[in-house]
Amino acid sequence: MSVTGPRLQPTLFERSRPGRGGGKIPHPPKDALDRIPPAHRRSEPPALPELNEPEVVRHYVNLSHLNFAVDTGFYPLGSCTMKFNPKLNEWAARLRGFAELHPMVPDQVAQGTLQLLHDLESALAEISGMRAVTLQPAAGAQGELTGILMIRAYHRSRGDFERMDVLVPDSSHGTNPATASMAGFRTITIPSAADGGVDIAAFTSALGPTTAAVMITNPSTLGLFETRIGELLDAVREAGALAYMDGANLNAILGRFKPGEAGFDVMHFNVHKTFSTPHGGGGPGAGPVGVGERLVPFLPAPRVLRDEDGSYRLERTGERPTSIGRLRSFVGNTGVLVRAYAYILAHGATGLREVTDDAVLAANYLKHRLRDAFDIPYDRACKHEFVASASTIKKDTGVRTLDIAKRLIDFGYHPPTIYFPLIVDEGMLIEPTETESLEMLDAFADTLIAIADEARTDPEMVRSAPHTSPVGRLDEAMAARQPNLRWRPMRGAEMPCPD
Amino acid sequence: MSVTGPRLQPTLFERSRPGRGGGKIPHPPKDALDRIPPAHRRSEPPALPELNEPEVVRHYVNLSHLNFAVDTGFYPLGSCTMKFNPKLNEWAARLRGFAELHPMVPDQVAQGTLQLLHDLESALAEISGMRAVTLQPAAGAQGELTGILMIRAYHRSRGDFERMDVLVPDSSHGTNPATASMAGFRTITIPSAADGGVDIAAFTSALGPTTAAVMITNPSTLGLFETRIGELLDAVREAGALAYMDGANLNAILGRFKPGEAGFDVMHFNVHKTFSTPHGGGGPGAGPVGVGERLVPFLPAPRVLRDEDGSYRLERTGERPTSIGRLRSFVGNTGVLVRAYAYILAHGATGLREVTDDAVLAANYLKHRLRDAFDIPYDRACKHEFVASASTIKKDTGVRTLDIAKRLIDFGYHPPTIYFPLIVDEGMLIEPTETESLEMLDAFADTLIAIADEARTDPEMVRSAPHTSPVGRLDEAMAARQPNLRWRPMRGAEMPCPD
Amino acid sequence: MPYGPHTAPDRERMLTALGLSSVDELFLDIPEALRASPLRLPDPEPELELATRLRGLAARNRVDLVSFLGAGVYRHYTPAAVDQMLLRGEWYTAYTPYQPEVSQGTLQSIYEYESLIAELVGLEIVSASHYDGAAATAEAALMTCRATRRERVLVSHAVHPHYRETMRTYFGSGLQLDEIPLVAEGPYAGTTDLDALERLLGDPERPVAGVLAAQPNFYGLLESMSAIGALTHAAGALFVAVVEPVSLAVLEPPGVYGADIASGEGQPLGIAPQYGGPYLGILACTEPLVRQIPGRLVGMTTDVRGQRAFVMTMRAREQDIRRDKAASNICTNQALLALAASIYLATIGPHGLRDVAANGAARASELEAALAALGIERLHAAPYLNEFAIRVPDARAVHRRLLDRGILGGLVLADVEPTDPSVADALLVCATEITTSADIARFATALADVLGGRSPVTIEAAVAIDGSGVSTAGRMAGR
Amino acid sequence: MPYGPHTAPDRERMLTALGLSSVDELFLDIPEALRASPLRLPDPEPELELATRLRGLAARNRVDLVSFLGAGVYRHYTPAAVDQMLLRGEWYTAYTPYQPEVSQGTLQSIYEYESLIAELVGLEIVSASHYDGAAATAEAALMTCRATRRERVLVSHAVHPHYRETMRTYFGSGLQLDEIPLVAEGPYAGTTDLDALERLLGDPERPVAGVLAAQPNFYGLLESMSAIGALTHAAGALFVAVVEPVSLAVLEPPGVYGADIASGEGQPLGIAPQYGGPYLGILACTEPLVRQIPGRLVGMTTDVRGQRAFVMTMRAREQDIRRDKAASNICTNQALLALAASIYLATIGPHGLRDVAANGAARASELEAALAALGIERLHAAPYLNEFAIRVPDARAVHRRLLDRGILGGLVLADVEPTDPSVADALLVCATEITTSADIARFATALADVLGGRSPVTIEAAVAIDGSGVSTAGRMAGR
Ligand SMILES: Cc1ncc(COP(=O)(O)O)c(C=O)c1O
Ligand SMILES: Cc1ncc(COP(=O)(O)O)c(C=O)c1O
Repeated sequence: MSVTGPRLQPTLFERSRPGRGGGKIPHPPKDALDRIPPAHRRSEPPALPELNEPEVVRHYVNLSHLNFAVDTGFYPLGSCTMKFNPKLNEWAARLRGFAELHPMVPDQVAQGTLQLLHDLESALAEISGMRAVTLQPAAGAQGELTGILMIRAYHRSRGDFERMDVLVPDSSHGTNPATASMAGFRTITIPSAADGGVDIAAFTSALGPTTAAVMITNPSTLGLFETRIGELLDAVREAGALAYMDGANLNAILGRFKPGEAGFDVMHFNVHKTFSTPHGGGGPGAGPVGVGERLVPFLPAPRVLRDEDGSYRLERTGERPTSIGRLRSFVGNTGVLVRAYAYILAHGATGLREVTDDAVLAANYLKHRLRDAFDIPYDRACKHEFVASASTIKKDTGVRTLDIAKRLIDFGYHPPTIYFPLIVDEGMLIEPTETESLEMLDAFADTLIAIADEARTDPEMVRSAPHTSPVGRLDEAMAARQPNLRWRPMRGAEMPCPD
Repeated sequence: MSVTGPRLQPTLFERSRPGRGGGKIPHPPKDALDRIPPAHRRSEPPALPELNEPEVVRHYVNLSHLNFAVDTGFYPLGSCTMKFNPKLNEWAARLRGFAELHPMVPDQVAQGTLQLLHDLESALAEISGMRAVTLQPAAGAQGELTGILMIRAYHRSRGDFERMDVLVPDSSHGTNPATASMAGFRTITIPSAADGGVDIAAFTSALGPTTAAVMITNPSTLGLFETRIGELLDAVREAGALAYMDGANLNAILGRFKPGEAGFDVMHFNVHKTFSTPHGGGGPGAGPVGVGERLVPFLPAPRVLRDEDGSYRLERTGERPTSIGRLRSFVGNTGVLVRAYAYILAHGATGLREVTDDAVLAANYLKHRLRDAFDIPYDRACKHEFVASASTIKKDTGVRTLDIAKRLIDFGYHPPTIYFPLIVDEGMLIEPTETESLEMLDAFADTLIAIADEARTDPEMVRSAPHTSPVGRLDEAMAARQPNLRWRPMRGAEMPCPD
Repeated sequence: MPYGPHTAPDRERMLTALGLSSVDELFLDIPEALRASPLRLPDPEPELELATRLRGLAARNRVDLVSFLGAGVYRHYTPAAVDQMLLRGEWYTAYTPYQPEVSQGTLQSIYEYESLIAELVGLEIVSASHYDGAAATAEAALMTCRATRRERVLVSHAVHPHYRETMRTYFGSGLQLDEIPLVAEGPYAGTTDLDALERLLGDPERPVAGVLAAQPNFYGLLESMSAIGALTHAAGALFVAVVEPVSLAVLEPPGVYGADIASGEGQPLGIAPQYGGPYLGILACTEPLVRQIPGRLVGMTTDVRGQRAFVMTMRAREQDIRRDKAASNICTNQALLALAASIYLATIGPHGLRDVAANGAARASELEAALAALGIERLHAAPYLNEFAIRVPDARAVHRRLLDRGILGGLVLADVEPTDPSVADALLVCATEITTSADIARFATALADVLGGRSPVTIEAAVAIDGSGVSTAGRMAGR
Repeated sequence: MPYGPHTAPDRERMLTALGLSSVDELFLDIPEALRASPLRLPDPEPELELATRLRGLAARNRVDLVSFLGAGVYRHYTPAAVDQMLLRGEWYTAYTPYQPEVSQGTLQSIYEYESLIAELVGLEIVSASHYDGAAATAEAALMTCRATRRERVLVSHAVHPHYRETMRTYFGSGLQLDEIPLVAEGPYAGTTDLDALERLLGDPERPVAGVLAAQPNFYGLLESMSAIGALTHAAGALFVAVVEPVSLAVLEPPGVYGADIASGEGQPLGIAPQYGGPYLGILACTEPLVRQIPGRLVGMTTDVRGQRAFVMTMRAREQDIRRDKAASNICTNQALLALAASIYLATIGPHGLRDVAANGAARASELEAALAALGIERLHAAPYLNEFAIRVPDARAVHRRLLDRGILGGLVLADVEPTDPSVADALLVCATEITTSADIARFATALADVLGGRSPVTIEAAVAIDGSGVSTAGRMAGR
């Protein structure tokens, strides 16, 4: 009943009535399960909800109305590249030939998908300047793990067991250090310099014979291109370490910078950012990894190969013993990769470069529009995103970045990413992407500026925002203190069901 | 941005910017149109809006949020049978084999669709007790025209040119008299009796040698079964006229009453009511017509035939000269008919009867729940819908049915049909359908009763409703007085564009 | 019941409230003698089985043919966004927007539809919507009678045969319909005969209400619409142009050449062929005719809060208000298809629409050339846009043999005009933006083969041109 | 740019505001020597061409085979409502629900997912979500090490080979992974060897953190999970059950037989095979392990207005807060697939899910009987649900020749276990509710033919059984 505003919904369980539903699956023969020994049988059926199709539909349609999405409005969530999700790609991924293909069929049955994957690998290699690409990792973080495990295998293959350190800048995404730990490495954090770049002195002094790798996000999570990247890479090479590039921010450098050409040994792509595929409420994604010559032998198995006769095949089990192995079952998040392939072909070389140019232009324009109302901690040309800060506003009025973010909701905008990267005081990371119009950028800037004014004239209004959303600010402390992580029948007053 | 409530949207034209869009269709050769003489060429391109896909998507997603729909809430719009629209049917109609079939292909290319249409005709004949069915009419009103033209052709075929009158009850739908006029007949309106049925005396006295047909809606638009239907049909037969049944209310009698068995000569189906297919904002529908023996020769062309060898074909041009001809191009609203076929097979014999039983039970239950708070003008067992009236409330408080309807919006319900049929004072026609749960029926009844109370305690609140919808009551007089029926660039103040 | 929510206890509770013991008691008002015999229909079919059955039936239709069939229904590429927007449940099973406060989505979309079509046809008033091109054209003819209070309408023989048949059916009520013959020979063969029109208009005893002609006409040819319009207006009649909407991206619109009314089939605007419907009947007219136009009109107004809003208006023309005096009996229309057409137009834009039309024209030229290389000539000489008739001896047999080779060689004109000797040996063929050079080469090769001649292009070469291995048949959706 | 809004004047305006003359000036921070070489990629492809290309590639995959392949990915019927709900743009391109005020749709759906899976597995805590069954299982193994502070994990050889390979990769960091062998002969052949397990657990030098076994196991066999659990717990280790969710409609759930953790592949819950993903990694545990479980958790709470609401919680386990101390590096997950699974479960209901599982079991029995009639025996004797291995001489060649006949005869076990002689001549075959009697008859006929025997059922008879003319291959969606 969202036409009078979205309404909170009862859970599926509260909507359930015994005996409702059915009509989807034929009834099995009565003796269907007689073969199964009673000891293996479930005594009570799972208490799943019983609903009919109309109720399921209303449930999910009405729930969907409780979400902010790119399809409904501007979503400048920094670091997440919330660009438009082309509808052709959804259509393509649902083509029967793609959707219904089982992952363990013989290669000859899967030539269409294999060719697509092979071509996509080539395109990503070209975009990144890398020698080869694996499409297997399911997300950026798994791509990082893949990369770091390959680096580990590389050092070991050379008999070098000493290198146990991974250097990461303090502005890096949490997945970088977490990945290093998962792969059994020690994380060494490098502070940022005043200009937002890596502190080169701290960096070189941390480098040494125990350094396995450095992980650099470029452009950084501050939206800044690492101008001293040449020096950095030279130092890494000299130290015998390898250079990992976190490519999550690739949207800022398509056609402008190829990490492989610059000397990075390995990088991951966030397909679900740069190449638009949907990350609905948290995923899915795909985190392909590109490698330079030295790491090719260690790529995960199976790779997609093109045989002499032009046919495609997967590597067979055990075909390449130097491989680090597999990171998951099957070949990759193929459904996501189909979308990425469509995205890349729709744009072509000129279009991809335009993506970057427009994304960077939009970010710089927006930064420019906000410079009087907010602090801009790193005030140089940004790439696809930039950090603004409400530091001064907070000092003057007590209104925090969190409040400003919540207040944006009242005006129909999704807030930017806030308090990330952690190194900026009262920071908000704003990423407009290339698919938002100039009208939208201006309207957003006007609103943010108006909120900055409001913080001075009516701070309480900002501090108590949002006012128009279906729920207000949440009691997160209670959620953590008395965790309620699954539905159980509950008494009315305790946690009332919205009607 | 509907998560903070649906917002009014600028028009497509206001969103347009010169130079936006593209990327869908390859560019044609430069000389593509050189062949076309300049005199035939358009000098100025049509001023269609220029948008990119993201904006088109936001436009339509946000517009869709401004609609009430069965997928979001209860829609008891009497006479419209707003039942749930099964999602399988949408899938089926989009199967390439159905969707991409050109209507003028040779029969051998279209065997799947032809078989489906043939089987659907049989099923509708069985449901209605009629001898044969045409699927050609695009909607109920076109079905009526088809039926009345066949009746005309029948009388003429017998050399009877005198019969120029069509009798319709005063409670009938507007399409009945309008159809009679379109076919060149004179409409004679028959009053209703006190019990809501046709006034049998008035009816028989109007019948005579100039009567071509009577059109009876059964159950009537009051939701009442015509108990004297046997007598009526006898009288019609005696007078040499034919009996047309408006089958729009078939949802009330599936498996309970077959018009053909009872003696009707012809009837139409409102496929988009009884068989669920979507009537999005006004259509599409399908209005198949079933006929008894006497009218078979006059059915529109082409019919769908099954040949001896089991293959299907369309009648050839001119194959059956007695036909009244065609009502439209091609064979019918096939995409709608695919959905109806799926609906009928999903239900089968038992399911269709259950549809009716549940629809009728729900309507009677709801009537019962409302009897203390509202007037119930015809208080006997209703069929799938019933009329309640705010006559007493209006007398007591000045609050009208219109006000109550608008107030329902604030509580998340679509209002019933109001002031129809015209013969009931302050009437509201309520049709719950069989796909609404008992919880929903009760909640709706509670709300209507609460509004009736509110009319007495706070009439202004009701009279000024709705309060929570994206727009309030409209200035319909201005719309008619200064018609603005298409977009033209306009000055800001005059008709401001929502942001 | 597959979609019903009622459990046995639910039903019990309702019956108890009503004081009944069985639902049968609610049907006692049906006279016993007239109660239905049992329904002889199968048992309910679970969705899994039903989906399998439906897929099986769909698979029996052959949609993978290389097709050159148009004849009033055109196969275009529909961008994927169109259907995904259309599939949103908020549009569906919402009847007439009786309650504008909760129907602004539908109402605004209809207003936009009216505006988009108005731009295309160059007329002010657009009704939303009619059943299809044929029904809309019949309504247009009836409009001319109401507006002029005359009873005779002239229709060019080159208007789509289905439209003419439909008009004849609708005119069963006593109005008169005469056909304007076509020029038989020479450069204007196949177009409306202006001299004949002038003669038909000249009968003082039988004044003409309206004249209908199609642009492009059924044979794909371009008519002299302004000349037809001038003759029509000189006789005090109204001029109805039957148009194809995609062509209006490049062809002079009815509003410019003086039509009073435009009608046509909206199917080419993003709507799948679906073996005949649901389509979209386009009907538009000049401002003075606004009270005569049947069908729904949505206008812009304001609400009590001063906001801009949309509402159905001028309803006094419609059957639910006017009953037997209504402009038409139309009630349920094709609103969802009007929405589809709007989304298509919004997605493809003016330049896209022009490219669609121009690509069709270019492919049609290419087709003409490929056929000419085989010695197959056009039946007519007048200019065409993207469809034309060709002269083929024993057309029906040739068509059948092409089909054996996976090619749908257009329309056998004798099938729709069995009594017209001038089209006895002719096929009507068409190209659109989804036609590929490979399709054309395959057609030419197969035709050469069928006619016993030699093929000018080998199939291998042809397929190489496209490269994808997917013929026209695979190029429609996005849907 | 196909999706970009910026016109040349828009760009101009922005550059002017920035005081720049070209966008190149915004890239001067890239050292000149390191600027990219030109992108060697094709020109932008219009949607019509691109859609044709994609359709062509999809058509090169052969999905119309009659298939008996499972091996961890199962082909089920997905009701049409599931994908139509999933396709709604409101779910898409919405990242992590950082702002709960405008993400209640996603947050409530995740909470419901957690609740639904909790019911299926009989455990309290469910994380939403992991990449796939293999990655979730590897995370489960790592969890046991964190929780017990031990470094050695035992995994049954009958856990899916891909999962074992994945664990090996994840364990590259120094943890130890040992395999529990299977019983070689007798009624329990093919299941986890309990004696061997006991021995492996008994090594006091190398204490075990966790034991992993699959139910049904990779060969489709049912394991004695309670016995494995008892041995595991006796050694102070945690027990991880690797499960298949549809089977849990009828099989005893991990919570009942004492598993501490359950992991598995959620693909069978309404998710298309898609040649490998995106799927859904299921991971669940008992309440005491809640601080060890990686991945997202959503809980119920209230808002400042006193309304019930949902929010991400216990985030201190996650990488964005804890960085190198996090429970895992997982960030982007498979949330949209968790939503798909929830919609599937809500649509199909508990009885529907049971029917899916039971139909699979019934069809598998039928398949076993049909093969037995040809003299083809199962490789193992232990009970199975809907998948089993058969002994076929020269399995790889037979498989290939079946393919020539349009049949996908399951999995050649030697392809995934090339060094295991016990599966050298074996195929792993499976049936689900979409398998028809006609499919089974076609398989048997073809197999008889390939093996040079005689066919027990003719193909004609087989097709008649189904009637629709659509094989299994046509029975998956509703999608
Ligand atoms: C800079 C950076 N690195 C890595 C990641 C991790 O990628 P994913 O979320 O796909 O695992 C992200 C995204 O969240 C990121 O922004
Ligand atoms: C009783 C009755 N008769 C006829 C009709 C006309 O049907 P349609 O709207 O399909 O033309 C309707 C529906 O609107 C109706 O309710």
